Amino acid sequence: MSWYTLSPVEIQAFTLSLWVATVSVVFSLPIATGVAFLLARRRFWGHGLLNALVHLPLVLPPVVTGYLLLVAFGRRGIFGPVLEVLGLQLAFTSAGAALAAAVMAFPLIVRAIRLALEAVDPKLEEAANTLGASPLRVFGFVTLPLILPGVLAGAVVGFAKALGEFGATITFVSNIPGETQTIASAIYALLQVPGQEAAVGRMIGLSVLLSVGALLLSEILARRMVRK
Amino acid sequence: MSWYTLSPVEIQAFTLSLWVATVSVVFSLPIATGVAFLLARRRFWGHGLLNALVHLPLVLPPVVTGYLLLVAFGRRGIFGPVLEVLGLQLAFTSAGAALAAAVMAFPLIVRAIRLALEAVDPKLEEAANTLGASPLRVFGFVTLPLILPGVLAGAVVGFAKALGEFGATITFVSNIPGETQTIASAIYALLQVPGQEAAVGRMIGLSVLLSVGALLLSEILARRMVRK
Amino acid sequence: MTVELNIQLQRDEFFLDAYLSAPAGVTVIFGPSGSGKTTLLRAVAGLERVDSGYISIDKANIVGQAPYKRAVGYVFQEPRLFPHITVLKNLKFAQKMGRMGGGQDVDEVIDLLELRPLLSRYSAALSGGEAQRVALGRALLSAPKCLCLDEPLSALDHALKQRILPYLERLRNQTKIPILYVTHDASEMARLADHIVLMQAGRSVLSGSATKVLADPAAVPFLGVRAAGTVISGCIMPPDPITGLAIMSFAGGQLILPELSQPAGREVRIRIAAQDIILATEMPKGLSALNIFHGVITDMHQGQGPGVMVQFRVGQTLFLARITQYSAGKMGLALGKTVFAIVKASAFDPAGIGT
Amino acid sequence: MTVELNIQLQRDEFFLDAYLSAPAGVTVIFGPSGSGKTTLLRAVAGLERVDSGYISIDKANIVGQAPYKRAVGYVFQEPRLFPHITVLKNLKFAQKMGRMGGGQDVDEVIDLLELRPLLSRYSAALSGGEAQRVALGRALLSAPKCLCLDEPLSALDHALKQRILPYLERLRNQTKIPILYVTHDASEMARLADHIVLMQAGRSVLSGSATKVLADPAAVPFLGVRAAGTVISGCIMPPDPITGLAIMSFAGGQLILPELSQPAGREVRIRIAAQDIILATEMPKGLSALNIFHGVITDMHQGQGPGVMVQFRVGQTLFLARITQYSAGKMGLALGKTVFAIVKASAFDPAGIGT
Amino acid sequence: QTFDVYAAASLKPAMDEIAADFMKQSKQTPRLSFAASSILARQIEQGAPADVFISANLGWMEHLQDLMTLNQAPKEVAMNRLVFASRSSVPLQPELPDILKRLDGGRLAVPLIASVPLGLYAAQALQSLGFLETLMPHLAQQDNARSSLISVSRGEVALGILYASDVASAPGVFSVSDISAQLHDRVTYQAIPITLQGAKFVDYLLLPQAQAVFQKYGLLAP
Ligand SMILES: Nc1ncnc2c1ncn2[C@@H]1O[C@H](COP(=O)(O)OP(=O)(O)OP(=O)(O)O)[C@@H](O)[C@H]1O
Ligand SMILES: Nc1ncnc2c1ncn2[C@@H]1O[C@H](COP(=O)(O)OP(=O)(O)OP(=O)(O)O)[C@@H](O)[C@H]1O
Ligand SMILES: [Mg+2]
Ligand SMILES: [Mg+2]
Repeated sequence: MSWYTLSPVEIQAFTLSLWVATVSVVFSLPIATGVAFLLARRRFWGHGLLNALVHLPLVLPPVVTGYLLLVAFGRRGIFGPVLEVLGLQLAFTSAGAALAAAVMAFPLIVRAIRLALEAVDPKLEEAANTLGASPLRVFGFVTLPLILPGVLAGAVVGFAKALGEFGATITFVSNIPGETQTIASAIYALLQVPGQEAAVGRMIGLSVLLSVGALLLSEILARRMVRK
Repeated sequence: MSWYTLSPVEIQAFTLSLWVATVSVVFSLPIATGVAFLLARRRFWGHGLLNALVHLPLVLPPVVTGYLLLVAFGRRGIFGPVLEVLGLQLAFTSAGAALAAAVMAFPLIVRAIRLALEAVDPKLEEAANTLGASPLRVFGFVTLPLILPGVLAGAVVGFAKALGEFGATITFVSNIPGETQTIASAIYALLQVPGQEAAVGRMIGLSVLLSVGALLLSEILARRMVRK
Repeated sequence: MTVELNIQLQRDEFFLDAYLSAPAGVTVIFGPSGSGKTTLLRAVAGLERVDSGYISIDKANIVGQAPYKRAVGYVFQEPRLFPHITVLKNLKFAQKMGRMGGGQDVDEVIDLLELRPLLSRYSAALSGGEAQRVALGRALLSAPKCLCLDEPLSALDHALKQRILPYLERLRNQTKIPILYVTHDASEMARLADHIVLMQAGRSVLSGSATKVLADPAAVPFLGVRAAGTVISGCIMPPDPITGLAIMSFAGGQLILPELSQPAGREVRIRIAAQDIILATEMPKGLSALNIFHGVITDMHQGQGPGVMVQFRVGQTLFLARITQYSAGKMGLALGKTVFAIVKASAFDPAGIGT
Repeated sequence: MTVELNIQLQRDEFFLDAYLSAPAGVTVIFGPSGSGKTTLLRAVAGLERVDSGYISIDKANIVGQAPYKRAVGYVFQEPRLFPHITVLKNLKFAQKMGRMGGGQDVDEVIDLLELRPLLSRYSAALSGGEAQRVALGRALLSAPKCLCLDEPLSALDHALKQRILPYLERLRNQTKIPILYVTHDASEMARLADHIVLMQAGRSVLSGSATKVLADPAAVPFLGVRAAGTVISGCIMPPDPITGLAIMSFAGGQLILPELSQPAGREVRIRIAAQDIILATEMPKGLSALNIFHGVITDMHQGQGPGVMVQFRVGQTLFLARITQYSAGKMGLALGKTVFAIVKASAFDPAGIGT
Repeated sequence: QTFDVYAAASLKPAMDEIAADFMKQSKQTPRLSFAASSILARQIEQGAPADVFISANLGWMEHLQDLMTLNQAPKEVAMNRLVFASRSSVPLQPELPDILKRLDGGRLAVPLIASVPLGLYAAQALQSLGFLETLMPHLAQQDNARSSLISVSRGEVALGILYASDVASAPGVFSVSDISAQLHDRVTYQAIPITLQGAKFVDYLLLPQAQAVFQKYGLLAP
C-alpha cells in the first residue's frame, strides 16, 4: 500500500464525511434561512434569546454540545421516547452524526444568511409588493434570489465546519468505523497514538481537498449569480 | 463555597478568556478586513488559494491547527528563532492563546466582512471617486462605515468562537491555570473526570453569559448604526 | 372606480394633510419639490402608514390593508427593477402577480414602450430612460385597480414621451382605473390631467377638474405662469381639403391644428398656454397665424410681475391670455371689450394634444 | 480649460463613438434615451474604460488616469448620496476631497440649493428632488476641473429650476470650467448651452456652438421641431421709462422682455423658439405683442410634416420661424421677400434667458 | 517558585489534591496542565517547558523516551483496573451470551481501541476472552474514558468497559463484572521526570501521603 492509497476504512470515512456534511447542510439551510429571516426582519419577544440560542454551539466546547445532544436526543434523552415512536435512532448512528454537524454549523449558516438579508434593499421588496406579490412570494421571487450568494456562502462555511467537526460528533455518536467515523474523528483517533503522521496527513489532505472543492464550486456559482 | 461562588482559578480563567477573546478579535479585525477586501474585490493569481487558506482552520480538526501552530511558532518551530530574536514567546503563553483563538475565529470574521463588502453598492464608491476621494479614502469614509454592521457581526461571531475554542488552544499553549487556561479549556479538563458537574455548569454559565453579553451589545450597536 | 382619501401623517417635521377624490381618469398631483407628492402616493399604495383618515378604492376603505392586496400599481421615482432577473422576467413577474389576471398584453406593452431590444438585459445594463420604461411596463402589467405614477416620464426625451403619452391616454380611456400622476411638466399635466390636485408644503391646496384649475387665475401662483392656460375639448373634423390641415371644432369655433394623427370624429383636448395667445384690437391681416378668434373680455387679473392675465370668451369657451400691462394699457383693454386672439397652429405641441 | 475627446467603446451590442470639444462653458449633450449620453459622461469621469481614443482636459490626456485624480465632478442620474451620513456631512465630505481646496463656499451652495432645512437629515428621509439637489451641491463642492451633470434638474419643478439655473450660469461664467450637461429639456438646453453635441445611437452626429446648432435647419430632426429656434445675444439696456419693461439690444434691433432681474449693461442670451414667431406680410397694428421686427427671408426648409422653417435676417441676426406650408403659400413667402416677425414679450420663459 | 506538571486529564482530581499537599510542605508550586496525553506529549516534543509528564499512555511515554535524552527512567505512580460497568447493578456473567443479552442489540461503550489506553486494554481483554471479533460491530468507540462513562451513566449503552476508579466516583454507575488483570497489559500510570525539580515531585508521588490520595480516587498502588 503506497502512501497515497486509501484503506477501505479511510474510504468509508471519506464517503461518510461527505454524506454527513451534505445532509447536515441541506437540512439546516431552510431552517437557518427561516431563523435568519426572523432575526433580521422581525422584532419579537425572545429575539435576543433566539439569537443567543443559535450562537450557543459556537461558544460551548463541542463536547458540551455533544453532551447536550445526548441529553436531548439520546435513547433516554428528553426526546428519546418521541424518537423511538418514530423509529428514529440518532445516538451512535450516521443520522446522529449529521445532526451534530448540523447543530455545530448552524450558527455560521444563520449568520451568513442574516447578513445577506440585511443587505437586501427593502425598496425592491416594496416594489414587488405593489405588483401584488404576497410576502411569501416576495420572499420566494425577490428576497431569496437576492440572498442566494449569502446562502451559498453560509452553505460552504457550514459544509467546511461540518467536515471539520468532531468534538460534538464523537461525543454524541461515538466513532464507529463505517457508521459514524468521519474523516475528522478518524484524524482525531489517529492523533492519539504516536507515529501516525503519514496517515494523519493523508486524511487531512482528503478533508482539505473536499472543502477546497466545495469552496471553489461556491465561488464559481457565486460569480455566476453576480455576473448578470 | 456555595454553587455560584467562583474559585480564584475560575476567576482567572474567566478573565483570561475575556482577554484572549478580545485581543484575538481586535487583532484579527483589521487583517480580516484586508483579506476580505482582497477576496471580495480583487481577482488575482492565488485568489482561490488564499480563500482556501483562510478557511483551513474551519475544516481542520482544531488539534491539527494547534499542532501546526506549534510547529510554526513553537520554541523549536519554524519561526521560533525569529520570535526569539523579537523577544516574543507564543507557545505556552497567553499571547499564544490569543493567536490560536484568532486563527480559529479568522475564517468566520473574514466571511462576515466579505459578505458585507459584497453588499456595498459600488455606485456609492464611484460617486466618492468622482468627488476626488482616493481608493484609500473611499474605503475609509464610505466603504468601511457601510460595512460596519458586517464587521460587527464578524467580531461577535469571532468573539464567541474565540471564547468557545479550546482544541487549538490547548494544543498550542496547553492548559496552565492562570496562564493559558481559558474557560473552554477549563471546561475540557473538568469534563475528563466524573463528578464535576457543578463546576462544569458554572463555567458553561459563565461563558454563555459572556457571549450573550457580547451578542446583545452587538445587536444594540448594529441597530443604532442602521437606524439613521 | 374612484380613489378617495383624506389622510394625515407626520414624518419628523413633515406633516401631510391631503384630501383627494380621483375618479376614473388621470389625476395629476402637482407641487414643488418636497411638498409631499411621493408621500401621498406611498400612502395610497400602503407603503406609508397614515396616522388618521381614510383611503378608499371603490368605496372600500383600504387603510390597514396589506400593500399587496391593494392592487395599486406603482412606478417609483427611481426604477427599482429586480436586478437578478432579465427585463422580460421583470415584466412576466408583474403579470404573474397581477391578481385580476388579464391586465395588459405583454407584447403590446413591450412594443409600445420599445422594450423589445432590452428584453434579455439585466437592469444594470440599461440607461436611465430604458430602466424607467421597464418600470412603467411592469406596473401596467400587474393589472392594478389604481395606478400611482411618480414622474414616470421625467427621464425620457421629448420624442419618446410623445410616443408613450397616447398609450397612457388609451389606458386611461379603456381601463377606467384612476391614475394618480405626479409630474413637474406642465404640458404633460395639461395633456393628461382630467383632474388636478395642487400640493403645497404637505397640504392639498387646490383641486378640481383640469379645465377649471388650469383656467383659474387663482391657481396661477401654484402652477407657475407658464402652466396657466385653457384646455378646450372638441371634435376632429375631416381635414381641410385645400390646406390639408387638421381642424378641430369646439364650442366657440374651429381651431386649425398642426399635423395630427387622430381620425376624424375623435374627441380631443387641447391646451393653449396663456402666453401663446396674442391679442389685437383690430382684425390682423397677412399673418402666418391661422387661428384668429373674436372674443369678449370677461376677466382681467394682474400678477406680481409686469403681466396681466386676460380671460376672454369665444363662443362658450373661456380662454386665458397673458400679456404685458403696458400692452393692455396701450390697447385700452377692459372688461366687456372685444378682442381678436391670434394663435399659431404650429405652436401646439402635439404632446399637448390629448384624448 | 477645455475637454476634448474622441473615444470608442463597446458594451455588448452598444457601440459608442463620440467626438467632442468642450471649452469653458456649458456643452449640452442631447439625444434620445439610450443614445449613449451617460456612457459618454462616465468615460470622461473614468468610470467607463474606453477601447480606443483619447480624452484630454487642458491638453493633458487623462485616459488611463484613476477617476479620483481626474477632478471630474459628476452628478449622476440618480442621487447616490452616502446613506450613512447626514446631508451636511455629504457636502463636507465632497469639500474635503476636492483637491484644489477652495472650490465653492458651502454656505453659498446650501442657500442656493435651498438645502438648509435638510442638513441634518439622512438621504433616506429626502424627497427625490431634495436628494438630487444635495447631489448637485456635493459635486459643486468637490472643486472639479470639469463637471459632468447627467440630468441634474430633471427631478425638479419649474420654479426650483428657475432658481437654480442662474447659479449654474454664474458658475459657468465665473469658474471657466467646462460643464458637460445632459438634459432632455429643450429650454434648459437653450438657456445654458454654449455648445451642443447631438447624440444618436452612440454617435455624436452634430456639434457646434449653441447659436449655430439651434438655428441650423439640419439639426431640427435631431432636436425635434419644438427645440429649434434662435439664440441671440445682446446687452441689457436701462428699462424703458414709459413701459417699465426691460430692453435688450442686439445686432438687429431691440427686444422687449418680460420682467428680468438682470442689471443694465449685462450680456444676456435669449432663445426664441421657431414656433413662437408669427410672420406677417404687412405691419400689424393694435397688437398685444410688443416685438415686431422687419426682416428678409434668407432660407426656407420644408419638414416632413405640414410645417416650413423660415430663416430670415433682422439686421445681422438670423431668426428661425416655423409656420404652416399653407400660410407660407398664402402669404407668398419666398427667398428675398420682406416679412414682419411678431414675438410676444411674455412668451419668453425667464428660464430661457441666460447669461 | 513554580514548575510545570503535564498530566493526563483523567488524573485531574487526584493530582489537584496531591499538588495542593505538595505546595504546603515545599516552597515549590506545581502548575498543573491537563490535556490528552497525545497533546501533552507533542507539546513536550516541541519544547514545552514541562518538568514532569504523567500519563497512562505508554505509547507516548516510549515515544518521548526515544526522542529525548532523559536522565531518569519513567516511574509507575499508580495502577488501575478494568470493569464492565452498567446503570443496572445486576451482575454480569462475563460470557458472550450474557453480554450480548445485556447489550440487546445496543452497543458496548469503550474508548478508541486503537489509541486511547483504556480502549487498548479493553480490546486486549476482549481479545483474550475471545469475544473481540463478535463484539467488534457492537463497540461504540469514544474519544476518551470520560465519554464512555457518560454513555453508560446516561443509559445510552447497557454496558461499558471502564476504569474501576471512574466507576467508583460516578454515582449511579455500577461495576457489574471485574475484568481480570491477567487478560491485558498492566494498567499503569507513569511519570517521566524531565528536570530535577520534576524528579523531586515524582519522588513525592511515590510517598505514602500521595499514594493515599491516589487510592482515595480509586487508583491502586503500583
Ligand atoms: N422618512 C422621512 N422622514 C422625515 N421626513 C421625510 C421622510 N420622507 C420624506 N420626508 C420629507 O417629507 C417631505 C415630502 O417628501 P416627498 O418625497 O413626498 O416629496 P415630493 O413632493 O415627492 O418631492 P419631489 O418632487 O422632490 O420628489 C420632504 O420634505 C421630505 O424631506
Ligand atoms: N453595462 C452595459 N452593458 C450593455 N449595454 C449597456 C450597458 N450600459 C448601458 N448599455 C446600453 O448602452 C446604451 C447607452 O446607454 P446610456 O446610459 O449611455 O444612455 P443615455 O443616453 O444616457 O440614455 P438615457 O437618456 O435613457 O439615460 C443603452 O442602449 C444601454 O442599454
Ligand atoms: Mg417625490
Ligand atoms: Mg442616461
